[in-house]
Amino acid sequence: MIAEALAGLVFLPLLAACAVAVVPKRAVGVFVWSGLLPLPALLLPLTEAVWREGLVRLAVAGFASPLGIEWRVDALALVVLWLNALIAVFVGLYAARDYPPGSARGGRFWALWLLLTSAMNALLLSADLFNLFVTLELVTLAAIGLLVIDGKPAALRAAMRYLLLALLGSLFYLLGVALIYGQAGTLDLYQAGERLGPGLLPVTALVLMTMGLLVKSAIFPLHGWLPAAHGNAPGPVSAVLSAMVVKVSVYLIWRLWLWLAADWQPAWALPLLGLLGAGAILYGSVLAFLQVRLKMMVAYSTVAQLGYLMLLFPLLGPLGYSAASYHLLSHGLAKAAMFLAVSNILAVMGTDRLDRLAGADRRLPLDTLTLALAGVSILGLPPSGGFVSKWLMLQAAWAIDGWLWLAVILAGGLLAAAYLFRPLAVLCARPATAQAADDGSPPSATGLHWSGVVALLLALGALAAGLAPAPVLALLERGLPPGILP
Amino acid sequence: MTVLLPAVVVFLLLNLVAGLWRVYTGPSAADRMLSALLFGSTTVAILLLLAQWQDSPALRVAALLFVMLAAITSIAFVAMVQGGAARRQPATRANGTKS
Amino acid sequence: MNALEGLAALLLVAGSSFFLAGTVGLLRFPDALSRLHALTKADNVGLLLICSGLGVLAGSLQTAGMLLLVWLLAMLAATVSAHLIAGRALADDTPELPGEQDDTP
Amino acid sequence: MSHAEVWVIAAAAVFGIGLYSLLIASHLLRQLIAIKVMGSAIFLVLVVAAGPIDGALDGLPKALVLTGIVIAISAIAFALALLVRLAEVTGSTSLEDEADDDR
Amino acid sequence: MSLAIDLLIATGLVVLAWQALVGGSLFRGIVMFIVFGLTMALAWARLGSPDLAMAEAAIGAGVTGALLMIAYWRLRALGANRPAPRSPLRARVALGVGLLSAVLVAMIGLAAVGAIGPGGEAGQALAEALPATGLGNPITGVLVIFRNLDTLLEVAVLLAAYVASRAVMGDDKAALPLPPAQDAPLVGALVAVLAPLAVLVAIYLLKAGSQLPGGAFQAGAVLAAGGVLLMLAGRLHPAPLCGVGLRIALVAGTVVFSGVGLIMLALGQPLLAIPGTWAVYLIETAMMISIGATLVLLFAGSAGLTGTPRR
Repeated sequence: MIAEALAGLVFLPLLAACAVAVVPKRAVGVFVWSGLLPLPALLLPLTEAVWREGLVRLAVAGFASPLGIEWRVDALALVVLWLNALIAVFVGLYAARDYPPGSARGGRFWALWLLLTSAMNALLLSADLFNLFVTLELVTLAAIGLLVIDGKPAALRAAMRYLLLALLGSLFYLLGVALIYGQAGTLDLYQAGERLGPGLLPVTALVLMTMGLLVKSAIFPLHGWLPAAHGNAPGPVSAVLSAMVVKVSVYLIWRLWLWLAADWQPAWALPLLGLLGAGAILYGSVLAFLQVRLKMMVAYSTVAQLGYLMLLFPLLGPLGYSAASYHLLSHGLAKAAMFLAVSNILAVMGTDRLDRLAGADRRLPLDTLTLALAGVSILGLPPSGGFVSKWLMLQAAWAIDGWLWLAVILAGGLLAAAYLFRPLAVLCARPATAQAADDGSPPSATGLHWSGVVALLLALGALAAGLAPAPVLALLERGLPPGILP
Repeated sequence: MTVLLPAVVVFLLLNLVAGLWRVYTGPSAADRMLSALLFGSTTVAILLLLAQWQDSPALRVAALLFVMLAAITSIAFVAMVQGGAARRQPATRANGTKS
Repeated sequence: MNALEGLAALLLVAGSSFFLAGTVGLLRFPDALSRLHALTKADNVGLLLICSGLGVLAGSLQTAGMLLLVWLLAMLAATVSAHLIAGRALADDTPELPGEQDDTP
Repeated sequence: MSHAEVWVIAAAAVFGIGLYSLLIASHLLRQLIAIKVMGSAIFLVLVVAAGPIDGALDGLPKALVLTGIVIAISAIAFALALLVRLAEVTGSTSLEDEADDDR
Repeated sequence: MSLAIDLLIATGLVVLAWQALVGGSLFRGIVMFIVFGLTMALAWARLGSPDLAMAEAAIGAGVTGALLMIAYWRLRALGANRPAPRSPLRARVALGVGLLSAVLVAMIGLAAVGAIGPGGEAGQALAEALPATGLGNPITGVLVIFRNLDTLLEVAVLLAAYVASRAVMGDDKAALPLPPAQDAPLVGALVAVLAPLAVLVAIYLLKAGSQLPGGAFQAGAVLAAGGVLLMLAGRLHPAPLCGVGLRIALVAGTVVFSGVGLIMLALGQPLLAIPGTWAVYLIETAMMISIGATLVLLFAGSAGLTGTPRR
């Protein structure tokens, strides 16, 4: 039963994408939803199996790991798989409004959307270093294809920069894989970890692969491409980019440092990675505060929040690990909701420049609420998932007397408050009298469009993550990586 | 024989380098396009010699592949260069098949 | 070094000398057309000699057939390419290649 | 199997030239060629660093390189389509001139 | 003597990389890049892997070179401007970074080569497991049987690249311009010989792929080269709409590979297990068709292909 679920996760969207590319326009909708909607259902048996046994393994094509490729699902992979399924379905429902499956552009959009979902599932399942390279390329190509689907000049330029940097990152990652295969003789991530020792070459390979992945996950100071790409992408695409595509590379960095290099981690590098994270938090937050456009502000907020994921390295321990994993989940939901709300505002108001959005809350009450709720989670205020992860991270920092990290986490929270309250204030401000005068009546609220409801559901999901973290945290506790200091 | 084959390969490689110097520095467009011809013959000879010397028959199929590629590349060169002049005329939307 | 290997060695050396002639022609001849002439003629005969030398060495008819196919195709490709390039070199008013003068970095 | 050091040094030099050109070239086409050339260099290191198995070079990395070559051409083909469209829409073939973006 | 050959090819690679990437006009850079690809194929031949020699020649130099040239031609046809050269400061920095990276990679590579163990465990496992599959060529064995998830996802990458290119293209355009057709009488004769030969060689590579070097990728690339030749000679034209047959060809590789894998799973075998050599040939044929169709369409820069030229 487990093998069918795993196969479905990867092959259902993949075959649906092929079908979407072939069938005539009117039949595209059936294949799109039959490729997306069953994904959460497929995850249920997997969750139950991981809950029971802690780890699910499948040798693809029946060959064991030194020769064949192996799929492994542990707690962390399951959490990110759930996030991917939720984002693919909910943001997919939202995207059906802008790119209806029957439209001319719809066919290409949904083929890429399904390929992206399938590629990310394949990446999260795979335990083979070269297979991770192939899936990472498929994720990058599908994501950039989605980024340029509207053909805006700014999006084209951002996509070109993103593609060049992503290809360069893949080259460094591949060089690392070449070295590891040369030394360990196997490509399986966990087997290679056991075979390699703390020599010069394994550490060099680890550093090379990490550099490549840092470029792809836009961690400060290599974040240059992210704001332009996420800021100029179409609404639903920027949501999936920020919530999932960037996170997947950070997930791989964790896999390398906590599983591959579990017992030969270069200890000197951990604080360095932490400093990168701290830099991202401070730099991203300040830049977010200075932005004129709402989407660019949310994009820089992603740069900042990614910094928290890198804080796992200096705060290595069960607490820090659960905190960072939970932050990955809650930020994904909240950021997707925020980008969808902003996309709605942009669609209705015609612009996302903050100085022209005064009084937008009357016309878009639902989206302003979604923006506020998602902001609560990004900020880390009590009822939300963001609060749980920040609280655990504070405890972890407190436990090891990491005053610097403590200060960075708190400063990040404050700066987030600054750059989130500013747009809310603008949105809810009374519009300048001139604007109200010319169209006579106060702007009427637009109808309750279901795409706004989808964004609200995602924001509520981020809040729900705060109310009931126990099951997820218990699951994460059982699947602790070997790289965690006892 | 096990000495002559590699010797000829080295000799042909030197020929290739000399030929490529002409292709690189050659002033006229035709010189650039000679590289396709050069690779149609010299490299194919090298591959056939390697096939015999390293006793791997698949290299002969590779040589056949090289010859086909050289022919296609030379036609592509001529098309691109001649087409290059298209910039002076307006870029025709349908490609200019002779009616 | 029986007779066959001797013959093969002779053919290989002759082939190499024709390649040398082709390269010297390529470097020394004044303009593109004469270089074209040198390259296509000399190199093809060189390839023929080397292929026949290898055919003698290989000893199997199937390999010899493959070598013959490669050579025939090389000759066909060389003639058509030379024809096209010569046509282009003659008709082309601008001796330079497009993009030559702009030296894009 | 033959003089692995020669190939590794050549691959390193090609990688260096590629990275240099990637940073210096302002025309995107040249940068894409640089990335493809660096990829070939890394494939060379992958095959040579794997080392021989009873004489012949190990077959597995060769299959990986074959996969890598096809992925390289897919990425380059998409990048070229993106570049042509970028040139058509904005008239520029470089990442530098930000002038005509609708800020 | 073999050291002399390797040294010559290795220095050739470095010199050609320099000529392709630094200075001189862009068109000359592309020509030198194609020569670099063919020299790389020679290097693979010297390293004892004809498969890679064919793949590098057909895909690395042939199809990539054709794509670069057509892109260069389209940029000129669009009259795209030439960017200003970079500032000298950046040139010095770039030179420093380039040299540093070359030295680092050389040290890493030499250390890796020096510290070679008894040979990869995976490689030995491959040597032991290969006879059981009835295949002679280890590379095809790895690609289609042992690590077939890589190959499946890689064909999906090619499909994603095509769909993404179509998404970039936008649906308002019939097709990107193509250079004027070269249908001089002699070219017709060459096409009449080369096109069928390309199909013949592709089928041979496919059939031989299980025992001798060859396989779906090289075969697909040879088909694509034939397609490019037909387009340049004016026999094949871009069409605004993608016919159903062509669409099926595009997704054939992914669908057939996944289909066989899932059917085996339904029959109780492990996922993606390949039952026999007949399945290997079925999958390789489908992949060859997909790869060939995708690469030709990427060259054409259009949705579909048609034999009759548009009026």
